[in-house]
Amino acid sequence: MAELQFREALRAAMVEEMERDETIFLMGEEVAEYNGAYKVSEGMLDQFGPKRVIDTPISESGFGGLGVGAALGGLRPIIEFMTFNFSFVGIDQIINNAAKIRYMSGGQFKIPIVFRGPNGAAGQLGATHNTSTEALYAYFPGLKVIAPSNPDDAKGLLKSAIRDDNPVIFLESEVMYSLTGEVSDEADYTLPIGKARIAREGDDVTIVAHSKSYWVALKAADELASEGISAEVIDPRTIRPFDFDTVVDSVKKTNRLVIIDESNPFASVSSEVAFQIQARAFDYLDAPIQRVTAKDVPAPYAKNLIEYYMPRAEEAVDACKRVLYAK
Amino acid sequence: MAELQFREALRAAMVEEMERDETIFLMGEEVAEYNGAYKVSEGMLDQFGPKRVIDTPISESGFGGLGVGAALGGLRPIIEFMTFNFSFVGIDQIINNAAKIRYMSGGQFKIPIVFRGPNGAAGQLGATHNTSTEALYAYFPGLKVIAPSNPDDAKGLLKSAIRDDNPVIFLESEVMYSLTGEVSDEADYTLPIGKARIAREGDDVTIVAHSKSYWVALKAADELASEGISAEVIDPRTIRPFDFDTVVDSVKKTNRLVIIDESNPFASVSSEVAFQIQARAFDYLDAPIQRVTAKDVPAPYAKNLIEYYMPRAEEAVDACKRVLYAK
Amino acid sequence: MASETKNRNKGKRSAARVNVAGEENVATRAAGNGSPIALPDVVEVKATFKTYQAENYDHKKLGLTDEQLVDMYRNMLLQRRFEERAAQMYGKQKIAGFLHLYIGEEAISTGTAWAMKIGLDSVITGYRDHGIALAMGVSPNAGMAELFGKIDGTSRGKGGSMHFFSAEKRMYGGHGIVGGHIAVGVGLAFAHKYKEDGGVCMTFFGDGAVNQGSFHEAANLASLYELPAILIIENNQYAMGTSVDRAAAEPDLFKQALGYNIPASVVNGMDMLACYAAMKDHIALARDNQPSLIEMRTYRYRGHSMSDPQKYRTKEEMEAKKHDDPIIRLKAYLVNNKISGNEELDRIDDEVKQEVMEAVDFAEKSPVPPLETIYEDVYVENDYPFLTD
Amino acid sequence: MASETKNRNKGKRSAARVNVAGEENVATRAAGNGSPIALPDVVEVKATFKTYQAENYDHKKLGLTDEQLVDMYRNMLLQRRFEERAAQMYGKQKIAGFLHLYIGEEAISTGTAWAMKIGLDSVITGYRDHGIALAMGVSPNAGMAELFGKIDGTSRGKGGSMHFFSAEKRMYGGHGIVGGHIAVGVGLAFAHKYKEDGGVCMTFFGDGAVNQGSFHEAANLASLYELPAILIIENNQYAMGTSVDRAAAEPDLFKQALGYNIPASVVNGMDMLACYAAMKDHIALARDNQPSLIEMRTYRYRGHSMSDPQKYRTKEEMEAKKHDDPIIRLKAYLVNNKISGNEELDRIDDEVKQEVMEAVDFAEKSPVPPLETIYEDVYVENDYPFLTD
Ligand SMILES: Cc1ncc(C[n+]2csc(CCOP(=O)(O)OP(=O)(O)O)c2C)c(N)n1
Ligand SMILES: Cc1ncc(C[n+]2csc(CCOP(=O)(O)OP(=O)(O)O)c2C)c(N)n1
Ligand SMILES: [Mg+2]
Ligand SMILES: [Mg+2]
Repeated sequence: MAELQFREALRAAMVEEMERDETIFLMGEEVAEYNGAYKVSEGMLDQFGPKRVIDTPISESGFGGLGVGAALGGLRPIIEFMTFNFSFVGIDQIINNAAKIRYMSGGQFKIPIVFRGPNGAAGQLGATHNTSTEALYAYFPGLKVIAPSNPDDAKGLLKSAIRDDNPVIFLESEVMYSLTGEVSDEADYTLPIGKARIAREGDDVTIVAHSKSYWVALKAADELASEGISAEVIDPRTIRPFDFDTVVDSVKKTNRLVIIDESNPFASVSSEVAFQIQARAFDYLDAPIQRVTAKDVPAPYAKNLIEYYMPRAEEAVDACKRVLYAK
Repeated sequence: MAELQFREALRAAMVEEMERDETIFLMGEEVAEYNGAYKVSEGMLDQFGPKRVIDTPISESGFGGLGVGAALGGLRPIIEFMTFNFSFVGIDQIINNAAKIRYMSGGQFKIPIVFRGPNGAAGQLGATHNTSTEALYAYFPGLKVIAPSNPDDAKGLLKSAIRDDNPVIFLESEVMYSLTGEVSDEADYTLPIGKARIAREGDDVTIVAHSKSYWVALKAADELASEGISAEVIDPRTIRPFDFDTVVDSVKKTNRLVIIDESNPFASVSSEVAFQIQARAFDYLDAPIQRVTAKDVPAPYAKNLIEYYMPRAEEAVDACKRVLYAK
Repeated sequence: MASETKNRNKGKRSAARVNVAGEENVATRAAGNGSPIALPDVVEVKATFKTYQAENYDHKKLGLTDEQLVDMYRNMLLQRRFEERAAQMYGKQKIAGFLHLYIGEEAISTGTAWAMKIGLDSVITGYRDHGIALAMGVSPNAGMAELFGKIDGTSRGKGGSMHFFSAEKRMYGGHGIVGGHIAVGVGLAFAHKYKEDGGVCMTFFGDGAVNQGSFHEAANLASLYELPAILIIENNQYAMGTSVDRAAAEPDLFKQALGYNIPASVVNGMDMLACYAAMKDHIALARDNQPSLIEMRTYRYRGHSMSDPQKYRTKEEMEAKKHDDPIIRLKAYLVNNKISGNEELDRIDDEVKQEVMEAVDFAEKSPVPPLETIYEDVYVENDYPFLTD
Repeated sequence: MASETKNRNKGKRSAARVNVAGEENVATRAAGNGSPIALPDVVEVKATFKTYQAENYDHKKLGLTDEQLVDMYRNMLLQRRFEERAAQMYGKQKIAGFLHLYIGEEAISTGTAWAMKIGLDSVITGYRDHGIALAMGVSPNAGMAELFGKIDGTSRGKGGSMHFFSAEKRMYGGHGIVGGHIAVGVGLAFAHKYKEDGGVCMTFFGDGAVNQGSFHEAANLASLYELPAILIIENNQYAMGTSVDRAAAEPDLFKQALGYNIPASVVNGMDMLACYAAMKDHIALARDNQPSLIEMRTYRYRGHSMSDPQKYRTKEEMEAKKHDDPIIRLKAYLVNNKISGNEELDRIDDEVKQEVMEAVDFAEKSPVPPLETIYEDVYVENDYPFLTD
């Protein structure tokens, strides 16, 4: 096991896969000469050269579509969005082309492409630079959506995403790039797409949280533990397909569910998890499913407001106590 | 009361409002000289002239953004998307500009704009032309989202949308444009945004369904009635803000909820309704909330497949029987 | 590295550039990143564009044999008869949804199919896709079955009229979002260059699509990366009911090339030999990694789709255009040059009509897709856990 | 009606058109919707573009008084000192997020502010927005308070550096999505024309934004509808770490005008008088509903944002550019022409520094936004039922 930053784990995944497979290339704004806006691709231009590590103009629709065409043409593109906030100007390429061409062609083509980059809130950047996109992309059949919370999952899942023959949306986070963690250095380390991870076992309440929210969940679980409440924390890791079975099994044990999702609330991933669990484990639920999300407003700039906007551990603790009728 | 087609009701709403207020204009592809791809704006160019009824190039991002700027500049644009499938190339203008500029400016500006056009499936058009967008737009605070099911609501709500000082997404349907119904000819007929309509009273099960799905719900309710099951049908009419209170009151009576939503299932409006109702009426629910949605796949072309893809009354009847444990 | 990347981006452009307004670049941008000081008193831009006119080409000089020319005539006729029959079947409700006919534009598809290397080169187009698919050799049976929504269709009944695809022919669709496929075509060209397989990609789109930002981004990328890409505007004068001059501030669409530093030509799209000549020349440029733009001036004889009152054009205009019919023009060429005679050409027409009738029978007999196929072709794997609640 | 619409679209264009490659339109498009037959042997396009060079203008001839010129100097200095101080406060973590400095580009903002009618005309720009806001009269206090995220900020602390707005000055932001605001600016111009209030809209964006499709669509709409719109490219040579020639296949960005049939100029953006002269001329065109494009050649002295190693440019290049400093240039002009002296100019600098220090105090003292304000300014009404579960 090596101790790696999140960004280093992502880079290792890309580098290892690009060494294995000549058809993989990385394309995006500032990924080559600048070594990546957030240094994820640092050194990759030097190693692979300008044929495979390619800077683009600010044309998300253009290079997003170029990636889809390159995938149709037999390559395996990794398209980096500097952040997924900027994917909205190119979203048509993802939802109408990447997600649907295979279906519309009756399965004649596969589209092995990964769209990756930071997703969600990243502090005092204002409303246009803090959008959580997981629910929007997971809505579309034809796509897979992955949102890891730690370096090890990031590496194992990105390698799987790059090898996957379907279009994959891979969601990272600026504020997690410097997060360090143990990463398997197993020769060919991949993790299965669509399998949740029980990060912490517990009996009293189940907390489901992905990406950054996972860390909020752990903090809440610690606080609850100090009060004698044992929380089970599940990191779904993949949003589409979502591993509902693991959550159902946990709820059958705890009979209570709290979801932490830093997205805005309406029709978010938390909504879908709630629907599925009440549908699949209704008789096991001793309390309504509760959730903690970002506030139902655009993201503000001011420090105190953006902190208040984001899901906080106290809120998660309160939610857990509510479902435990401990408050 | 006059008997009007859905398209005539929409036209009447626009015409009446444009007669009241000089700052309102209609802009979109083929809205003027062609009289509207679906004839919604028929005759409006003749009545209001080219200054106020304006054809555009195929540039959804361009004229969507132009509309936002015109609204900031003191006008009240009605922007027609030929269908909302095409709004994806302009979606950044809606979610990053229309929805957020007021917030990012600290409330210095209002953006009174309506984006309207057909939404959702419209038959054998294939995957790119059958997307339901309500969940995607309702996700974003700053927007309002309306999806009426009949000519009377269409007129009353479109007039309210045009008068609203916030950006409004107004979702119609190609396949409902020719649907006729009684429409109030009350001088100044408006309906409140955010109020659901109890379309049919019942005691055994609550069915929530908007837009086209509302008619599926009515059909199911008839079939259930013939079997002695009394369903209450609620048409939310507005998706954001959603009138959850009306649904909660109904569920307190019926103790059972089925949602029909022709969207793809993951993180759809049905998911949010399920979360909210289980959270607000948990103790009243005698069965898990069930839903009927489009299949979790892109929309196919073949007649038999697209019919199978869409929510059908039989499926709704089955779902109601499931929540009634009558099956 | 920096320079290397630069080279990739700028490489042989200057060498390959022809007919483009590139000369002043140096004048207005000093070495490196343009010291803003270095401005001449006035900047002049000059550019010339090649045109390919009607009644101007000799098939032999273009390297086409008499036999090939007759085959090309048959091919144009096949597209015409296929669509006439499809329109009839639409009337009988055998076909539903949108049906966009290519009738009048067949010179472009056939000229292209004979100028390219089918199986190596790639083609992608919009929803008006029957013509190019048939020109490239997609079988009328599979095409008609797709229109009927049957399992033996090109897309197993999942795509319909707007979504013809053929992996075998490298026909990449068939796309419904105006402008949405242009960058995909540039990506196909990118793959050809990356794999060094010698292929090029031809991307077709309408005059209306030029006004989409996606065209602008794709053209810039094709030029910046020097891709074997040919962007072909099928200017049939209208986008639905909107004439070019009501949608494009610069209605000379080929001038878009000036913004991307690529060569462009204007072609009479109603003359098959002109189309063939132009495609030959531009494919040659593309094989040398010189991207380019073509404006094909053509005309749509039918309505935009099946429900189009066509109030936006006069009977006179439509009558006048009939004289440009590319099939009649080629027929005249064949007869006048004694390459063929009315008798043979009528026989060909009968054979083509027969072929299309058989396609209708085939489509009729083909089964509808089994319901379980609705979950196929979404993902590559067959065990994807679809949501069913 | 048809013709009426046509008129609105085509109206006075031909009359107003200057310096544009419009001449050949007729040659390649016959009457009506271009019979494709009417093609000349070869199409030639000619266009000339006006340039506005450095050290080339006399303020009196431009109609500026000595007093005005000194005020403009003060204004440029205010922007410079405000941002130098903001950078310092960022280091002290009083400011967070992105902070994009305009330092080096002040000639454009000040030239614009004096050429326009503030309060009537509209301005919209990207996230590099401090300069133009201060130039238009937004108070340094409100600006600094916004950077500090305080309630007395221009956006009540909700917007931050990238989102300065002023309804009073008609400064419409401050936008973070590259290219996303260009069409919004065209819409502001649309509103001016619709209301016939005589105003025009100036839309500023970077060299990198030109590669976004949104630029292409907005430029076409501005020209097609003949709007009082000026599209101004602030070409500071780089988009983050990408030089213009690595992103734009045609690095002479002003040539984009050829695709939209509008006049364009190239301006030395490091010379305030050149910027003022250009803005004056283009604003005059816009008042006559003639949309146009300007390429301002300028230079960004600082990094893209606060964390930028700037490996993409050499120390030498940056040193060389220092000689172009628009503030130093204007200072020299003031002194050489005896309009002012070093003494007065130093006093002005002290006053400006003082003003900025007071802005910092003001920002420090201003309260943070009360938490309940998070739900304000989302919707116009105050009783919107936000989701709280
Ligand atoms: C993004 C988008 N906007 C609108 C439409 C609706 N639409 C379909 S075809 C068409 C006209 C396209 O005209 P053109 O590009 O000239 O192609 P043609 O039909 O003439 O071959 C429009 C507006 C669409 N399919 N996609
Ligand atoms: C659509 C979009 N893509 C990417 C970004 C990230 N980004 C912010 S500024 C910038 C560079 C813009 O350069 P330019 O347009 O030249 O303006 P400048 O910063 O030089 O003033 C990029 C890529 C963004 N904000 N929006
Ligand atoms: Mg056309
Ligand atoms: Mg720049």
